[in-house]
Amino acid sequence: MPRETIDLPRSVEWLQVLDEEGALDEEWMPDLDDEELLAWHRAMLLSRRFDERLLELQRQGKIGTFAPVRGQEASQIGAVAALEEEDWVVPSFRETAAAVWRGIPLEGLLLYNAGYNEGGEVPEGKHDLPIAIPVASQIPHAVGIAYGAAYEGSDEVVMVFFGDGATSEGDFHESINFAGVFGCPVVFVCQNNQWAISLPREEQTKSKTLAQKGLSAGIPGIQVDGNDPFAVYVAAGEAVERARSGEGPTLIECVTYRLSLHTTADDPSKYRDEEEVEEWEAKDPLPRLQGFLQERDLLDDGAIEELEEEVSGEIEAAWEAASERMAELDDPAVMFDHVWAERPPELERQRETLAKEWSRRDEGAGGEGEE
Amino acid sequence: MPRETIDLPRSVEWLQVLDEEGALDEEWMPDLDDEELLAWHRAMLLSRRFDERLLELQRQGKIGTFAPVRGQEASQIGAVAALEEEDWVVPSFRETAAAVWRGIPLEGLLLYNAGYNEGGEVPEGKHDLPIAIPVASQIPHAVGIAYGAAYEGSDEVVMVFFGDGATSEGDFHESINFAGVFGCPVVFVCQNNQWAISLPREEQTKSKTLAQKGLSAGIPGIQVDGNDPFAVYVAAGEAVERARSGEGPTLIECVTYRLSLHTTADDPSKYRDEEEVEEWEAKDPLPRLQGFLQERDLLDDGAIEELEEEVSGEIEAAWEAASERMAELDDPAVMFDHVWAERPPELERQRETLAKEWSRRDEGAGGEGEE
Amino acid sequence: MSERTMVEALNLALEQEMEGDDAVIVLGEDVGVDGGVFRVTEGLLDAFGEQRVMDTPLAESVIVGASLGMAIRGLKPVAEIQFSGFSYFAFHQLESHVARMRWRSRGRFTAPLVVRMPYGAGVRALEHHSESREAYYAHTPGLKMVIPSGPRTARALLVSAIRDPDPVVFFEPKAIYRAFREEVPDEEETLPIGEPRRVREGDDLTFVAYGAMLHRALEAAETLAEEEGVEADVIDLCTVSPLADGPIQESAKRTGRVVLVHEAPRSFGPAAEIVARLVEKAFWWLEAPVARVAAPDVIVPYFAREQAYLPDAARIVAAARETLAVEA
Amino acid sequence: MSERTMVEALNLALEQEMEGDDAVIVLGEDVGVDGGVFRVTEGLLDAFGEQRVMDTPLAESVIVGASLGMAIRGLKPVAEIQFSGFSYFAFHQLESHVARMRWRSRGRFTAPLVVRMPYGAGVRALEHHSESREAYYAHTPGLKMVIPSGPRTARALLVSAIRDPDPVVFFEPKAIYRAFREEVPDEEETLPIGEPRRVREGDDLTFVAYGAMLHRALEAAETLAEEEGVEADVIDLCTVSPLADGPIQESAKRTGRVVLVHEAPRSFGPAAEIVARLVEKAFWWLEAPVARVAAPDVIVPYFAREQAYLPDAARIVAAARETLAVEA
Ligand SMILES: Cc1ncc(C[n+]2csc(CCOP(=O)(O)OP(=O)(O)O)c2C)c(N)n1
Ligand SMILES: Cc1ncc(C[n+]2csc(CCOP(=O)(O)OP(=O)(O)O)c2C)c(N)n1
Ligand SMILES: [Mg+2]
Ligand SMILES: [Mg+2]
Repeated sequence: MPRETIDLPRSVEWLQVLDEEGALDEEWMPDLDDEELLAWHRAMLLSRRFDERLLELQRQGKIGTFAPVRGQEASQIGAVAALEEEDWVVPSFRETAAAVWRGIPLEGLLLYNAGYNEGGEVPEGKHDLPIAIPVASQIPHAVGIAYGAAYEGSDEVVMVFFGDGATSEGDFHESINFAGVFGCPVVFVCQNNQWAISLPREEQTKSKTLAQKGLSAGIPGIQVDGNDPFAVYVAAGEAVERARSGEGPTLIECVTYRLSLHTTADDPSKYRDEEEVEEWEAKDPLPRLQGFLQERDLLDDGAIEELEEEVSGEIEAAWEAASERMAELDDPAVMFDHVWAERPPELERQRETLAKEWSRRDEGAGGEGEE
Repeated sequence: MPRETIDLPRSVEWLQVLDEEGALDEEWMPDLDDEELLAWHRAMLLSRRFDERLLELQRQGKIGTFAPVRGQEASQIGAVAALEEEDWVVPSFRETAAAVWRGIPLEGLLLYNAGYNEGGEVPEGKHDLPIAIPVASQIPHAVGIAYGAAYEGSDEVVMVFFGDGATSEGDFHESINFAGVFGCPVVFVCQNNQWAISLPREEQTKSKTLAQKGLSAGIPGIQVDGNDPFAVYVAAGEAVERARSGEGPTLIECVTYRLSLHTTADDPSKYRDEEEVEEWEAKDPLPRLQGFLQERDLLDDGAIEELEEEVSGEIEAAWEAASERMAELDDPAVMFDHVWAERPPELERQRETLAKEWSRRDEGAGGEGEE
Repeated sequence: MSERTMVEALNLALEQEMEGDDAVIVLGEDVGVDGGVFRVTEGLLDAFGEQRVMDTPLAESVIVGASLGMAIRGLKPVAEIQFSGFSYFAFHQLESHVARMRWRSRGRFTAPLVVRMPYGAGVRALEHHSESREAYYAHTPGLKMVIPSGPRTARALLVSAIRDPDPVVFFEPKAIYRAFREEVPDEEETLPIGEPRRVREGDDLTFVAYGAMLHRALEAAETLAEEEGVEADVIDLCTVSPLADGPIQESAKRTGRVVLVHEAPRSFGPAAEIVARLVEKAFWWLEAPVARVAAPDVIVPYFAREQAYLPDAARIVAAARETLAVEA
Repeated sequence: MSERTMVEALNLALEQEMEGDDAVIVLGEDVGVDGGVFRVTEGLLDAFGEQRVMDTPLAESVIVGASLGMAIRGLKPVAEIQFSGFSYFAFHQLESHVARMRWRSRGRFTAPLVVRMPYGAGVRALEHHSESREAYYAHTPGLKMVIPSGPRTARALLVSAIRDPDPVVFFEPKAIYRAFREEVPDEEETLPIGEPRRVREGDDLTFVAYGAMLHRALEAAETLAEEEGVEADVIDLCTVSPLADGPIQESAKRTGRVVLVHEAPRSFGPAAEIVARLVEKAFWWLEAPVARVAAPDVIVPYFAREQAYLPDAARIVAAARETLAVEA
């Protein structure tokens, strides 16, 4: 009777399929055809180059602060690749690679980053929520969408992304617990990129893994090599399958690394060593997947070069389109739109007052020019 | 390399020392002298009778809503008995038994329950926080006090109480994680009384135990029979020792039962069967401890009767004192006190205006009487 | 048509809306088996099952956040927060997401949800159970802040809130949950959100109030009529925000004298906004300073003093007399 | 004496207070190794060690709640919330405990803590990084809500806030964190909390502003002086709550015309309270309706439109002209 260890119903697993040396565990290699593999690679490359272009644009003052995704592409693409189009994605603020895979137009992302609310518009039909900035606060939404989907009898699954830092916020815990209680079809994807701005993973929490936090809510948790797209895909696939078949939520911890800045307002040299970054550069998911495809003769240098050009063309076209659009978006009165379904009378009055003020100034400016 | 179970550094234990049949596990029986044992019993009895008296007073309309502790006395007294006087207790709203042990005057508790702010005053020198009503929200305070105590080099330990329902709130998780990271000397005592108002434990969370939620923060968790004061005391003693020696926090789940109402505004017949209550009546901590003491010849019927009288005298004296005090507390202007250290000018103006209004009415009332 | 308390009227609204629309679901702490700690959701679990009446874990943030998710997915959730004093646990969800999802997604995802909660003092409750902090929500663009004043308006406004395309924070004045009954028609009835109601007519001065305080304002109006033949216009605000000041301006221009009543703390409270709007739009019609009768800037005292804390008819009458005494 | 930016001035205040009193500690996200995302806490970790400069997990509620616990245990914590838009995660701690611990314990346990946070628009930041919702905290009895307007007041007010026996929510106008430098004396300087400052003298009208908006009000005052010889009294509120309206009343009685400026949304914003107080205490001196120049009742737009959203000198001048044009 007295003092004994309680048998907990769940344990936490670790999974890696393609390691940083390129070694593959055939047993766990998912069944993917060449086309799929090349699509993954293309999305990763596009995301990587787009991220680089965003950084450049930010440094030129053409767009504002953003959070680079560099290094986390496998965690994101491996995960969303396990979804169907009608499944839902609930991002935080660093899910550029996931967005690229899901077909969110680059033009919109650029507009958003350039400070236009119009960039936040999610294309009709897409089941992707807009960027959510307050850490962890998007997780409850995913749970609610999942509940709603199940309630309506659809078999949509919801996947929500967040970081290692997010696991310290109450919203994360309330959400996994709620999802556990109601068996909501949701996949919690924690991208443990080792840092929450300047706080390293080990100081964020004393738990050995983040995956084990699932135990707290009685839901399964698994830790995977987040720079290995196949491991992520296998874990995500199992979780999606579980969710879709009514077996409830899963927490996946992707062990990855933020190779770039926290955001463009950040200076990582304040808090981490170049050596650490270099170590992780060696685990970079893009060369890892690219190497695998070259090994398999699915890609050669020529094809990569072509792809690079194609991708860069796509990015430039998006930037041109975004720039044109911005030139047209000169009416600040849009700030009065979509606050409520209809503008209340007092707000309409405020809009009219400000609109008058703005047009008076425009005329004033015009007038000055003419003098 | 590939798929393997991760070895988690902590497991969760179960502990029981004195079971509901009166069987004792000598191996784990703590070293307590007769005086201590009798003091525990007296506190439990006083708490039980006080609780009953409160219920009576509430039913007579003499005090307001309160949360009966009946059934949870062992969880509370076993826990606080492991503390030194200068250690801190951070209660939620059902810790009457803990308060009794800690020497919080019954008169104050009565005043508080009768709706007087003066009842919330903690006697000078006592390291006991006032009642906290928003569920789980007191847990961060305990962590902060613990940090402060360690920072100042004292060896005070903090013990915080909360319920099973509280483990669903974000504040619980943020707090155990924060305490884990900074190694704060705090003992988290979860009184799993099986219900959060009408929600049973199994619907609160899908985790097998509440103790295992500690794993999420990488802190030790243990589950004990919360109606067994010795098991609680042993677990609390170990946790206090760990905290005091700088080894950080512990989560203790006391498996107990709320034998009475959630609060006096509650009607448990809406949501639970009498049978369940009867099952738990059989595990009632008060007869359990009393039987143990009788078995050991530390108590007999005569002594119990005497004690009952003594305890009831103490309660009546407190109620008389509280009633006298209430009769004196007729100035509502106390509502303006202690909001800030000094009353700002506008608040002083408001106080004067209202005070004038009140005295005008009192005169009016007096005047009418004289006519 | 039958006589109902506010609790029964709210229950009727929920039942009928759930009956009429599968998308309407109810969630919160103790709303199912227990029927809600005030019994507002009584009987709904039996009628609609546990998919539609969810007894949730004790976690306000995810209750509100998941409600938003459900709304995005096409449901019309009605979440209950057990007391408004606990809604702050979900404040970031309300401010940062519920109020913004329509705006952030440019109308693509919306938040047609209701967050109901009892508020206000007067029921001898514990700390945190008596607050009146509607101003927090009123100052949050994207939310609607609605407060009924009786069984009939409660029912009609709740129906409108559930059907509203925007998120509504719905404060229920618990002091009058069962204080009186009113005829509440069985058949559907709505009341437009964003429209104050004129509930008494008079030309001598204007009272603006809402929730439980409306009745104290009405009582004051009767006293004034009886004792000095002064007739007050009384406006029931119903929607605190977005504040439609039109009817208040109209009345103020007619009477020139205005007394505002609420049980929220005075400073930075809702009445301040009404004063500001009157100054902006009806300054020249004001014959006396607009008066505020509100709770003081303190925390609601424990219940032995809560009636002293609350504005009552006598204080309203006194303020009115002062206002009337001003020579124009 | 040396020229400092607001960031440097705040850093000086923290450093000197920590130097002078071991009870003062700093905690928050990225305040240690990183020195704070705006560098306000730069160098403190090196100077005082990790016991006193705590890089906390990412969890606002426990940051604030644990700060309260530390304060109860005798420390004087200065918590940083990275942006005011994330303070709502701790709203329940602020409203339900930080603001109430003194009151609940009848003075036995107090909360001499400061919760610092950058607020306001104008730095081309992301969503939730530009809000100005000081009214939430101003409407919360038990809290003090302080907002400096420049390096020197920032330093002096922060020192006062740290020493204050009550909890202070300290909003830092990030738009002017580095916009200009001011002489800030090396030696100790404090500024009383609860006292507005008259920063420009004039008899023709009164401006009341605070934070970054003070400078736009001052700019407007200069324009009016130059272009039409009108001299504005300008009051820097400094403490939004508890609001000390004395100096505002005094000025209003002198000028008869008042323009209030803030970047918070207009409705239910801080200016409404000032209007209400003026109406209550200076009604007969007002020669024109009190004007509010504020942000509209919308969510701060993304940065391409944030300057259009913010009140600027031209809008303030326009409101002043309208106010001045009213015939008394
Ligand atoms: C509630 C909240 N607090 C603080 C911030 C500021 N902030 C933005 S990102 C970030 C760190 C997030 O870390 P993590 O969750 O690991 O995600 P990552 O940035 O590494 O992707 C912080 C503190 C925020 N956005 N939201
Ligand atoms: C934040 C918050 N939400 C809701 C409530 C209302 N409420 C009071 S006690 C309670 C249940 C608490 O359950 P548990 O934590 O198990 O403690 P117990 O009452 O069983 O002692 C609820 C929902 C509250 N006080 N605080
Ligand atoms: Mg991270
Ligand atoms: Mg319980």
